[in-house]
Amino acid sequence: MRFAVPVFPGSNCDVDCIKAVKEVLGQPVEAVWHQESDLDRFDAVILPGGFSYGDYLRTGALARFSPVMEGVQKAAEQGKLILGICNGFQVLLEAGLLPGAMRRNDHLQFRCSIQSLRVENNRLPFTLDYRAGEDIRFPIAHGEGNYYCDEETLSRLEANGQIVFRYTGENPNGSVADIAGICNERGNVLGLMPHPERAVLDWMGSEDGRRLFTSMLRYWEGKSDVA
Amino acid sequence: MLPEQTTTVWEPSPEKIQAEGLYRDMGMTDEEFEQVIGHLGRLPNWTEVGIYSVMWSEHCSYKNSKPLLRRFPVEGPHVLQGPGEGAGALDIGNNQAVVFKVESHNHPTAVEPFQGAATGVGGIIRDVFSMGARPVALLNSLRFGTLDSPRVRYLFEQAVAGIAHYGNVVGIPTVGGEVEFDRRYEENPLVNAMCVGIVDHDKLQKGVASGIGNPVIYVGSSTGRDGIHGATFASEELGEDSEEKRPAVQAGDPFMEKLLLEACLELVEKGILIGIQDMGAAGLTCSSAEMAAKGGTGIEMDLDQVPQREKGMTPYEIMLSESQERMLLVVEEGRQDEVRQVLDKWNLPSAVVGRVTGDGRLRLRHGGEIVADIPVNTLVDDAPVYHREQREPAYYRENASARPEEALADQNPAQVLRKVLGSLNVASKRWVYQQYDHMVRTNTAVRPGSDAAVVMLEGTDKALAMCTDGNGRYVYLNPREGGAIAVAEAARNVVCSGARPLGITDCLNFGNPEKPEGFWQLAQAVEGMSEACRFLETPVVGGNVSLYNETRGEAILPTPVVGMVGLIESREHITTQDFRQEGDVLLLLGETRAELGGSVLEQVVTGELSGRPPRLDLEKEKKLQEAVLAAIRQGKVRSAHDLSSGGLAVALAESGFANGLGAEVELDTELAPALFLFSESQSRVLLSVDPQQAEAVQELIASHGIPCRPIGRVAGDRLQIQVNGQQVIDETVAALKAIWEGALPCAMNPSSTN
Amino acid sequence: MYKATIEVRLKPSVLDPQGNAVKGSLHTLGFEEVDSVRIGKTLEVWLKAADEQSAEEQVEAMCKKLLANPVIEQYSFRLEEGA
Amino acid sequence: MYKATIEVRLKPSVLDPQGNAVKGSLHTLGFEEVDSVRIGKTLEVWLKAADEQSAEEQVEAMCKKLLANPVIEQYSFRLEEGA
Ligand SMILES: Nc1ncnc2c1ncn2[C@@H]1O[C@H](COP(=O)(O)OP(=O)(O)O)[C@@H](O)[C@H]1O
Ligand SMILES: [Mg+2]
Repeated sequence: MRFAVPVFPGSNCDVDCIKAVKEVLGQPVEAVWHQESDLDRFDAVILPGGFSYGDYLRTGALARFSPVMEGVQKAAEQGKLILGICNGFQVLLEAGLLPGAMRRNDHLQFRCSIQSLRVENNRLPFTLDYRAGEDIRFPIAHGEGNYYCDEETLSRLEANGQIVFRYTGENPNGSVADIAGICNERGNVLGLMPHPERAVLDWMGSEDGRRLFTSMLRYWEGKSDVA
Repeated sequence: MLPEQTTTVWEPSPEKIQAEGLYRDMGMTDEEFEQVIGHLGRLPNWTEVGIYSVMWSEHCSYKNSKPLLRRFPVEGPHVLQGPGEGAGALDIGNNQAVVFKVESHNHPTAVEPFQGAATGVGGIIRDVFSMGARPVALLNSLRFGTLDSPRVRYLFEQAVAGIAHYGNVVGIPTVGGEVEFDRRYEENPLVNAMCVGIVDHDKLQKGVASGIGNPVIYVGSSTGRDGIHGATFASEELGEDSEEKRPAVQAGDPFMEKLLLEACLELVEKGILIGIQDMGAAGLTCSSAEMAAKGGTGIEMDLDQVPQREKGMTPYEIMLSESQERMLLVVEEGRQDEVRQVLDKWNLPSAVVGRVTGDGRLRLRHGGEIVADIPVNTLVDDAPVYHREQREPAYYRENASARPEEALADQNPAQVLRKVLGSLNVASKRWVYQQYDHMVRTNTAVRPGSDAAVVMLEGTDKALAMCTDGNGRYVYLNPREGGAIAVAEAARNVVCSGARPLGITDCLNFGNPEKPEGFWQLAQAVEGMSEACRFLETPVVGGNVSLYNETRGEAILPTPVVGMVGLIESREHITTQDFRQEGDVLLLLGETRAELGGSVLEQVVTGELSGRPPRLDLEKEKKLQEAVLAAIRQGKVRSAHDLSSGGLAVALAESGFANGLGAEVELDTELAPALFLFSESQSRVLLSVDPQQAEAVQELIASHGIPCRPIGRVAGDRLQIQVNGQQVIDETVAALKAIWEGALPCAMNPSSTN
Repeated sequence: MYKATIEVRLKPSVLDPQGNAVKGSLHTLGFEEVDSVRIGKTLEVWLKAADEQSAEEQVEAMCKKLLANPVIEQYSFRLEEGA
Repeated sequence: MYKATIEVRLKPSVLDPQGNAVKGSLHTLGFEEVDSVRIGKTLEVWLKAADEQSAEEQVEAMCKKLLANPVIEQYSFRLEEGA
């Protein structure tokens, strides 16, 4: 399974995502410069965290116009797996690949901590290896993770099982319905504020992130077997 | 479109500058002005006076502190680069070096806390990557007034937000630091930022201009009028007119910094650079002059080529601007295009602004005319040096007879423990560090909250431990002892996390050196630090001096800050302060005496600062550190915590917080319970060890000649302490933790009810 | 040359945490008569255009494409000539 | 009730990295005629006041004390009654 990690000016978790794929899956993974628009050679895309274009204007707003986003759009349409982490999630929202928008954390501070989450939907390519309703711990690190969508969108998300992760305990940013991560209707595009790639080794404080990556691989292997 | 000129330019003639003494406004003395005339053999013009005044400011020339800094040990088997470059470098094996430095941004923070603190972080990051190193961690050391003042809350909140913002955007984890509050920092807060980087030996860069005819390339943000005379500003007392100097504050762009960082490291990787230096204090002036001086060359620049943000900037303004996120590069003639390609890829503005020359002069052109022509060595090597007068202050003599220990002996331990844990100098700093991304780059093995932070060295089994430490109260009471303690405590913190201390960087935050009492404090502190560094074999490989930290004649507490780096040989050795297992045996290493001068207990109970600080026996300190490290390396230690602020009682409580574990402790002592529990005697460490190993560890420690006694065990969810058979403390860990965790958020949000 | 002053605001239905925080601070400072605060962005964009209509079309397009996020924001602008 | 619309801008001499970045993106999107972009804040503050003059004094004081940072920002405002 070949992974692409697009690098925007200001991305800073690109290397972490690459390390995690190598560490957990041992699969080929490549950094792709934002000027490149052809992602056909990849099976999955991970949009990394960071501050693309300084997060100026709005988080993710300037990055979405990078050529590489054409490739991401196409890959999403082809049903390939797209994972947006933190800033990557924000880019997916701005690009319209996921519904809703991001606001500043309600307490107005940047927040870095290890947070408890519940896996709300374990039938997705990204969550196969979790149990339904399982409590897990992922680190967060963001100033704008206060997810917003209108009522109508929210009920649609709920009804379709598109809310993938929710904060349990304290909501660290004020997001609507304690949302930490959502997917598209088809289930092949996931965006989340917490950082699974920061929770893959014993000394990191949690290893719960590993299974997000192993799920992706298992899903892909299953699909390729059929094909 | 460039914004219209915002100030009218009025440049007095050389004769007028001399006749009216206008150089004094730039912080230059009459004698210094005479020296400039001597060096030039004529009267300097306005631009030249500006250049001399910033180059000869304390910030750039260390004219007051140089004779003292020579006392620091700067050599050792691991030293690859001592003081003198952007940052120091120490060998850590595998052909790798650790590069690190601390720097102050005190005055800018007092004036504009968010940008002031943020640009402090930006500057220190550039210092590290200008050495060719990839920055892997940030730390800081902060001092503010007490939080009952809304102004101080504003300053503190904004400074922390600024530090957080800059590091978070660039994507370097902020893994540690320290914060203290004292009313003596009310008008003059301290913001010291430290950056740690990693580089392969052969990639280590220098800020040097060599090769006559080679191009000098400017890269990064365009030059604006911000921060003009920042270096001079940093070298003056903050007075009533600091408000007027406000334009001297720069705004930072961490996004630009990230691009600059990646582009410069790409150039380093390609091996194209001959010299690289960041434009920090005194901007283009300092970087060009220093690079030429180090290369034994000259530099000629055409200021019209310098990318500018505002219209109509004068040579004076261009040379003295402290606009952020700018670097100066020297490359081999003919390789400009290669450089250009990399810089363009990162979308960075750049321009060839000059050439290296062979005549040893800094020559500047503007509008086709020569506007400055100065022998480089007179700017760098011939800066004045002052041997200031020292005088032992009266307070120091008077304190000799003060005995805070007597007044504090009969305090109730349970009551004061609550007070101490809820006092802001001991309370959890989570409110601060949860605003810092401390995990980006996924190498942070020990996050903020333990004695030292630990960052993994990718691709090896090793790790780096690092911390910052300072104690203005001890240093005030006895600068020599206090200076030594700052080094010893930093080393102890690093040892407790499983590392061998390698070396330090330091920032000397003091008052006005022209006052003999102030200079005495500085000299004594440097003496104490030097002695400790020599003893502990931790050379000083870089640092920074920030003097004139005074407002209306009142100085801050003298505050040398030590940034220490240590090497952990195997990740198996990584140790934290947290209790891990019920039943583990608690061992107290070192001797406890009645020593409470400058302690937290004194501060909390009496609010005074009196007596003498704890004594430090460097011989014992070294043995203690060797003993602890040996025990850790043998895999026999579950947790290690050095005893510092608040002594044993605080160490016991803190060690239990992370995992909600209590302890049952029994102590026999001749001291009053409060004295024993809150004494801040040095060279002490608390270990928890597997009961099976307890005896072996005791023997090992004793073989190093260090007293070691079992004082109880990790147990339950209460902290229970008996002294001489009497229960003096019995509290749930949860209740103590609530006090400790709640104090800072509550102080920052005084109107909230929760 | 035209100067467009573009105001981008949160839609009234979207909560404004920053505005609320500022309101709280104003109350603490003694400005108790403050009833509510909303915070938006002002962008000043200088651009060349053949005439006012073409300037207007361009600015409208910029807002739609980039400057405002229609999920949570609304915008309005005014144009001036010269400067 | 009065509504004050307060515009807070960076002083012209202060670097506006955000404005520069937005300008860059506008160029990439084909709006090459954009010459410069500066980004500021707009605060809408609703407050009770006896009369216009008192409202004006209050808003002026708020700006001075909290809403604008005089070191790097400048402000201006207009008042409307009603709403
Ligand atoms: N300004 C800060 N930034 C980051 N971490 C901090 C800061 N202040 C304190 N910390 C963290 O909180 C913990 C306790 O700090 P401190 O009480 O100063 O420790 P010690 O007494 O061992 O030097 C340390 O892990 C430290 O890194
Ligand atoms: Mg400690």
